[in-house]
Amino acid sequence: MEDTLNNTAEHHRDYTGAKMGMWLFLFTEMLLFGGMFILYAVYRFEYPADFHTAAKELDTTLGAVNTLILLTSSLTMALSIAALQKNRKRLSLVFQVVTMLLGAAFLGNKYVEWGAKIHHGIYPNSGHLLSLGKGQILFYGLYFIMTGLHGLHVLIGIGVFLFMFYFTKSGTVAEDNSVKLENAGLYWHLVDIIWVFLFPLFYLIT
Amino acid sequence: MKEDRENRKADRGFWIYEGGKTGLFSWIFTTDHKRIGILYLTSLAVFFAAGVTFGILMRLELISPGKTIMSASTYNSIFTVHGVIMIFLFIIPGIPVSLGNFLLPLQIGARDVAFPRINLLSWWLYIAGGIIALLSLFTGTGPPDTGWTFYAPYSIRTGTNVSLAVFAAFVLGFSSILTGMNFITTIHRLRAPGMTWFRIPLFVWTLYATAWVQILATPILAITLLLIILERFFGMGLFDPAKGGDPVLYQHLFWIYSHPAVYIMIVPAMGVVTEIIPVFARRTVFGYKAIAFSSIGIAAVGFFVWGHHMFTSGISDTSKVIFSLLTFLVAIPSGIKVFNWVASLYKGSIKVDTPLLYVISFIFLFCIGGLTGLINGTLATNIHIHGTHFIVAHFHYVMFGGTAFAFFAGIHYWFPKIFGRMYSEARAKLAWLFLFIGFNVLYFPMFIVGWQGMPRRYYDYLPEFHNLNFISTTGSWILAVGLILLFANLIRSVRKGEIAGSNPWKGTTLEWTVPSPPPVENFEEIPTVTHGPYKYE
Amino acid sequence: MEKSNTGHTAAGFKTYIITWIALVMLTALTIAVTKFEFGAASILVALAIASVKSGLILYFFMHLRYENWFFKLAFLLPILVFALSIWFTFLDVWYR
Amino acid sequence: MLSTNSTAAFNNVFLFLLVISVVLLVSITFTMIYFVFKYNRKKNPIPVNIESHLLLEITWIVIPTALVLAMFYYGWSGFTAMRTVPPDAMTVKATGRLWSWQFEYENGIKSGELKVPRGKPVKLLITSQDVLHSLFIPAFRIKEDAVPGRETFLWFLPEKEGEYDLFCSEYCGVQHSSMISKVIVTNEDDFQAWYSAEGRKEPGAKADEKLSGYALLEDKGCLDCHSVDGTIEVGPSFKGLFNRKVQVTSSGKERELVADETYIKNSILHPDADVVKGFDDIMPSQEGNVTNEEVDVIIGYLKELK
Ligand code: HEA
Ligand code: HEA
Ligand code: HEC
Ligand code: CUA
Ligand SMILES: [Cu+2]
Repeated sequence: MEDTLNNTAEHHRDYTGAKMGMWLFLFTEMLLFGGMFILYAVYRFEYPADFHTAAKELDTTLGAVNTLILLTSSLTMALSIAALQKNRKRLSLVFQVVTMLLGAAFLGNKYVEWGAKIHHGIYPNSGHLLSLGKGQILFYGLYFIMTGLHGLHVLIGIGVFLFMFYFTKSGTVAEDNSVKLENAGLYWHLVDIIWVFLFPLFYLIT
Repeated sequence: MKEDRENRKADRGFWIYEGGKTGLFSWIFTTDHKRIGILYLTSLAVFFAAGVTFGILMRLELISPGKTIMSASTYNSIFTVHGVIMIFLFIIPGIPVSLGNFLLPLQIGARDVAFPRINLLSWWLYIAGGIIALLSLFTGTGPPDTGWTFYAPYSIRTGTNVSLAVFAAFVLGFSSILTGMNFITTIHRLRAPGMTWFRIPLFVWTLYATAWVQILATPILAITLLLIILERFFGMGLFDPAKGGDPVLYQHLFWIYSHPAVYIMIVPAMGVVTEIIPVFARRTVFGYKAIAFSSIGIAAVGFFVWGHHMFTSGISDTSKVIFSLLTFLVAIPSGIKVFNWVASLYKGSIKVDTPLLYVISFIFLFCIGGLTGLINGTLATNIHIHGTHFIVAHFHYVMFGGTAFAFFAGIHYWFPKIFGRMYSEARAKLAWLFLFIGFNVLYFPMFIVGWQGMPRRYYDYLPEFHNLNFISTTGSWILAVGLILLFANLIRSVRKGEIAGSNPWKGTTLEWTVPSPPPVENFEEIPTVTHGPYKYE
Repeated sequence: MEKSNTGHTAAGFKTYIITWIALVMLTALTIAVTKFEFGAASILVALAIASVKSGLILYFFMHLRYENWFFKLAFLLPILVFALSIWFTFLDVWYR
Repeated sequence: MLSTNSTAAFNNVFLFLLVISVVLLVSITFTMIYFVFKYNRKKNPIPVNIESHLLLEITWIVIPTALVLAMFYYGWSGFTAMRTVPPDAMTVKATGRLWSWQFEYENGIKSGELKVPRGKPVKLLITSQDVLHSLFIPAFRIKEDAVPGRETFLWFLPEKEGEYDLFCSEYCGVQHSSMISKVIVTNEDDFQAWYSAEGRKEPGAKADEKLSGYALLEDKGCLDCHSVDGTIEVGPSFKGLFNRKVQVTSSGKERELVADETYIKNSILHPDADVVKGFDDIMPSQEGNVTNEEVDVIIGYLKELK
């Protein structure tokens, strides 16, 4: 039997509850991308050859660098929580800043990558793309939507960290009250996990 | 009674407490679950009124073949907007956000939900979604005309204002997700001491099952609708056959959400029914555990039957067979509930007040809707009746005859708790009579006319379908009378009804232990629970 | 796990760094593996590696290992729903 | 006699389900109402609390399970028959388009109505040129969607002569409810007479008796959306179109054009290139539906239509 919170306690300090809410929200995020993965799976099944050709066009190096960036940012995120819980506020703040910077670097990289594609005339509904064959249209359609949606999540994550930075500084988030930061961390890690799947599916599988 | 009258000036509970804000702001910025429940209740009523008005207009158009009162494109927009409002703004949020919000903390012995501010946010998103939906009617290129299903590629090609309507549904989806998240956490974390899983009222069980469906199914709809918008703006091609996309895949994604959604609609309604029966039969409910688990069962199996909406859409025959088989499995937990309800009347001491009257008609109408659902789910018969008015009849029986009737039952049942006053019993029964008769006159002929082959979403029809359509339209007027009576009675009783006292029905769940209307933080002292919810000795 | 109730899940820096090293190595592995042609199996290999990676993230970075049964069990639900949805969709796609 | 084999298959299954449903519904309702009266508070003031009864619970799990499995099985076997096409079936291609049906026979004849001989199985290969439609013949109890880019099928064995309605049952836009046609079942001889007469006409037809412009417009389904008398329907009217100034949107930019021959030809073959102001871009491309030669005939006709 799980322990329910006794109501007479101050219930705004219900950490387990707060985390539970966050996890439930993450479930919806997983399924949000899940819907896209269903599409990806079906179209890949229907047009294996086109997916093969199209995937070759993506820059594996850029993708790999971005994977490293995001994994590292996940590390710094986790470290910032650990630091806070060890009551090393300054260190925690440093890690938070690094996390944000890595997130920004990820987005910068994406910008370069998308820019290159668009420069080559590959963007939704472009004349060049339409001439490429149906599977490739779908591949790039999925590519833009999925990486775009993922990028949006990274951007939101950075926004959330700005708040966390402020909260940590002002002491709202502190050693004995770190659940906000932990929840922000959970979100960031999930965004990372999604990328862990996007990376092989778009860049590696040839 | 006399004593009650003396108490007229008694505490008006959460109605007068303003929480540091005044007037309107004390409502629209409240975090009190009861006030939020009331906010939802009123907004639902507004959208419901809009939806039924569109319904009656459609019936008027269909009273005879050919053009009667509107053009074909107006008709197409009207059934779309009717469907969108009814589904996304009325019946999916429906019972959980209004009665659920109000009662969940009360029934489990908590002071509020786990995340009161998110609860408010969820209402704001709901209102935003509603406003966007209404905007889609009056701006841009005119109201959407795709049907509530937004099937591609038509929804991508049509020039009407589909994007905005779809966006509205997207926003409403988030509202729904937040509510689900909130409820699950509340039920896990905030149960009163001693309130074990098998001591929570069965309404809470249904809210729990529903919340999981909301969390796990809604995101799929969100992404699908987002794709429609992107498709319209950027021509991504994911559902456009000319670019390799597969319109059937759109249908898969749509129904992966929208079938489970029908259980978001009905399961809480079943919970309301389960609360009411023992109270009016003055006996414990029959088969508590079976009813509790059947809610979970319906929710779980309901995830994997979506293909039954697509039997004629060109999916593989193999998957049709499997989806059909799974569809039938839902009948078993539904049956468990029905049989347990009937058994809960056995050897009771029954008084047929309005709530029970609605409950009994719920069981009757839901059985018709459910059993015809099985006819839909049968492969050989679905092929013929798919896309006809038979389906229209089926879903009005389950949604209106089922969910909405249970909603009415619940509103009557908890009315004294929410408002502290009693409605007029005689008028309520009269309204019920009109509703029940009107309902059947309106929708039953649709089964026949659908069986004869009249397709749905038809602005015009062949003369051979005239008689039944005429009868059906007549029914809509009787129904309208019933609805107006119902709402008039309730609205009047909010101010003029007799003071009800804290427990007029002799209910045994926790909400009846607090004053009516309940005070701000519900319980002066959190109760300790020592037994199951329906204990009559 | 009384600790999780107070928000203190005191994992050391070391655990995290080791996890990170494992993740980087797995990334290298998945890139290296694409050089070999596994044919149809290559997608499975890639997904398997990705699953291991996300497992690590979940278990260590996201503290799933400290959480109570609810979190561990509930986490399976979205995965189950997703897996079955894709499976049922493919019952159509495969046999079309 | 029923009109087709599938009618019989449907009716049997339907009847089976109906009987089960009615029996269940009546017994549930009756029991419920009986309890309400029998255990009314006036007569029965003291209730008896019965928490549960295992045997009863098991009964109403097992019996319904058996029933629904029977229903499923019966429906499945009926369905299998509906999906197993006899090898000697005559194939007809059915194409849905906004908002009419076109049936194409093996010898190349095209028709807006589905003419079939009695007693011979027919297989319909169904597709769509634009959005989803659904081919529905109520009397035969069959229906299948027309999906652009895909081919779906139906089959039936007509057993009774007569005319039957054919509907579109998947919502497809403004004129969805008038996308109606007919199935005409005749005896073998009449059918053969029509089939070979039309068939014979076909090869020579191109050379001598061409369809006139108006007949072409009708045949190709243009008149589903355009009128020749100036009334504006879904698309602009053809009346006075030639040499009229038209406001169009071409890839996002508005401009004014004169409806000359090139413009009209382009409008027919690539309608999305210049979309007339005030109308939706819903006209399907007619490439493949009309030949260049036919376009010329149409334009010739439009020139005259003042
Ligand atoms: C509240 C909403 C609600 C509910 C609860 C249901 C419940 C069910 N529905 Fe319905 N349905 C809709 C809302 C709902 N539906 C809507 C909105 C549509 C149309 C969407 C659109 O296209 O616009 C639809 C369409 C729809 C279709 C698609 C039709 C088509 O377009 O071709 C099918 C097909 O299988 C179906 C089946 C079922 C079944 C099997 C149930 C089952 O859950 C019913 C179970 C209940 C019972 C069976 C009765 C009680 C049980 C007993 C008395 C036990 C004994 C029974 C036996 C032994 C048989 N529904
Ligand atoms: C909860 C869901 C719900 C409810 C309650 C209703 C209620 C009604 N619906 Fe519903 N209907 C749907 C959900 C619902 N509908 C859906 C999802 C569709 C599918 C859409 C699509 O195809 O995309 C549909 C489609 C649909 C059609 C098919 C259209 C077609 O395919 O061509 C028809 C046709 O008759 C119809 C009629 C009605 C009528 C007459 C009512 C009546 O109940 C209305 C009765 C009217 C009144 C009683 C009005 C008078 C009263 C007042 C104005 C006072 C109210 C005051 C207050 C509330 C304060 N509806
Ligand atoms: C589904 C409805 C539909 C069908 C079928 C259809 N059209 Fe159109 N047509 C339209 C609409 C809508 C427009 C205006 C928007 C546009 O230009 O695309 C249009 C525009 C045109 C124009 C340009 C008219 C002008 O005023 O500039 C011509 C010419 C035309 N159609 C010819 C035809 C011919 C010939 C056929 C049949 C072979 C046909 N159409 C079939 C809907 C249709
Ligand atoms: Cu074609 Cu409806
Ligand atoms: Cu369904």
